[in-house]
Amino acid sequence: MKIKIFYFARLKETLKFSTEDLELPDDEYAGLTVLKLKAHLAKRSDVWQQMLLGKLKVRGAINHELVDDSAALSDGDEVAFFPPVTGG
Amino acid sequence: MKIKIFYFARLKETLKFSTEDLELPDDEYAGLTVLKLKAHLAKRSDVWQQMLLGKLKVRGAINHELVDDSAALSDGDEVAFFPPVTGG
Amino acid sequence: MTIRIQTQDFDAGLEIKQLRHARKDTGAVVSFIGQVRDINEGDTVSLLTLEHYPGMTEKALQSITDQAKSRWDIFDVLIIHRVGTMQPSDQIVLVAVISAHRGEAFKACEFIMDYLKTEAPFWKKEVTQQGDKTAERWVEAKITDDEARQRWAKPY
Amino acid sequence: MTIRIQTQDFDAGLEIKQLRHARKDTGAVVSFIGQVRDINEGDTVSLLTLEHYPGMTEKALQSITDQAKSRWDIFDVLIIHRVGTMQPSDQIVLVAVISAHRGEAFKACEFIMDYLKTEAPFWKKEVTQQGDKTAERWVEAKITDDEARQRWAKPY
Repeated sequence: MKIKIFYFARLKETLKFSTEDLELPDDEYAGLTVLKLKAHLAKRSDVWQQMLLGKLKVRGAINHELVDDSAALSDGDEVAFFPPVTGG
Repeated sequence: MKIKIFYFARLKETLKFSTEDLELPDDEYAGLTVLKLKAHLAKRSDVWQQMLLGKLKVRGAINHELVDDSAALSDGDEVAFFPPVTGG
Repeated sequence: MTIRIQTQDFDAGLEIKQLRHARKDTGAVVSFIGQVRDINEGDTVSLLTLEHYPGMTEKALQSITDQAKSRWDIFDVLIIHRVGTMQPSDQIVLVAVISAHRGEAFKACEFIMDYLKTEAPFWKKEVTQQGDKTAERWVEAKITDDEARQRWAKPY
Repeated sequence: MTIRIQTQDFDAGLEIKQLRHARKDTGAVVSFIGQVRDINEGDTVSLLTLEHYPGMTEKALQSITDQAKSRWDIFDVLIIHRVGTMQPSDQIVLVAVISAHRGEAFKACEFIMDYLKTEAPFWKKEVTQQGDKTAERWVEAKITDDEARQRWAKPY
């Protein structure tokens, strides 16, 4: 399964990543949810752990739609992680 | 007692009066209210009767403040009669 | 606080710009423009004439604005209301409110409009076209305007 | 319906004028302008930078506008939101709504702003002056914005 991930605002700045393409073995990552993806990424380092599963509120989007942690991911999806929005 | 009266919109147009100065004998018109003034003016003709005490809703003001029919008039007051407002 | 009654048109963009620049801590600007519709109660409207009660009009608008300022945390208010003869799409009224945050400005602006519609001494007369016939008529007050004003009387 | 995300400033007066002239039966124009405040949480703000998520931003604003159009009897909506770096008193956002009568336009405009504030992917970072010190910080989301949005979820 291939997905594209975007990071915005404080996440982008702290993780020093604005986007990445991620390939995950289909058998191991069947039924991948947003929460499971966060947990997978959090294993990279303490900073990733803090930013994705720490006390900072993180919102997720799949293909430009806001989703909950329980949302399921499909091959080719565009995923994004960011803090609560502050526009307007 | 001397008062000044203004008429606006449909009242002005129909009565053919935009303003008038009215002098009323103090003894006869002590405790004059807006309603009593309307009744006094209504005696002038059928048209005055219809416009001031007919089915048209008439609002009154004393010295630029909206008032009820029961409001009391004093010497020197500026009184106005007009239909419900329709600005904005 | 500025209240203007005038026959000439106004530049709403310029007025709003001047108002919002008055304070550097302004975060929100809510404005309402009322304009002449080309239709009313099913009939084509070609002209609208606005009459008012000079002296009382200014006082009524001042009182409405004072009430808004005492109820909501707003910085400033601008009201411009035209009188005289206007055509469809012409501007009739501008109410603009500035505040730190948007909630207060939205409420104050709508409150001022709802009160202006029911308490400020303006009257509209319109020229309508009904087929070949041209007719003049006074615009009737709407119950929905009284209801809109009533909402604000509730405890808040 | 027009949605624009841009770095350059805009002429709010001209935009509002074009919008209200689009239909001759427009009677009400309600607009909101959000601008950069020179103070936030007690600190002087000298610069504000807005970042967004291209692609999602437009879809989120489109969805918010569609919801407003399905809930209220409005003619048209214009949203302009700037991104990039701005100074105090600079315009950030314009939301303008036209309708026949004012109640619908007021509700729709405030609804759009309340949803934009909580669902459209924009993030603000500000440069503050604290005495001699210059600091950069991300603006925190406000609970009051979530509460403002929640009001619209009630049955209507």
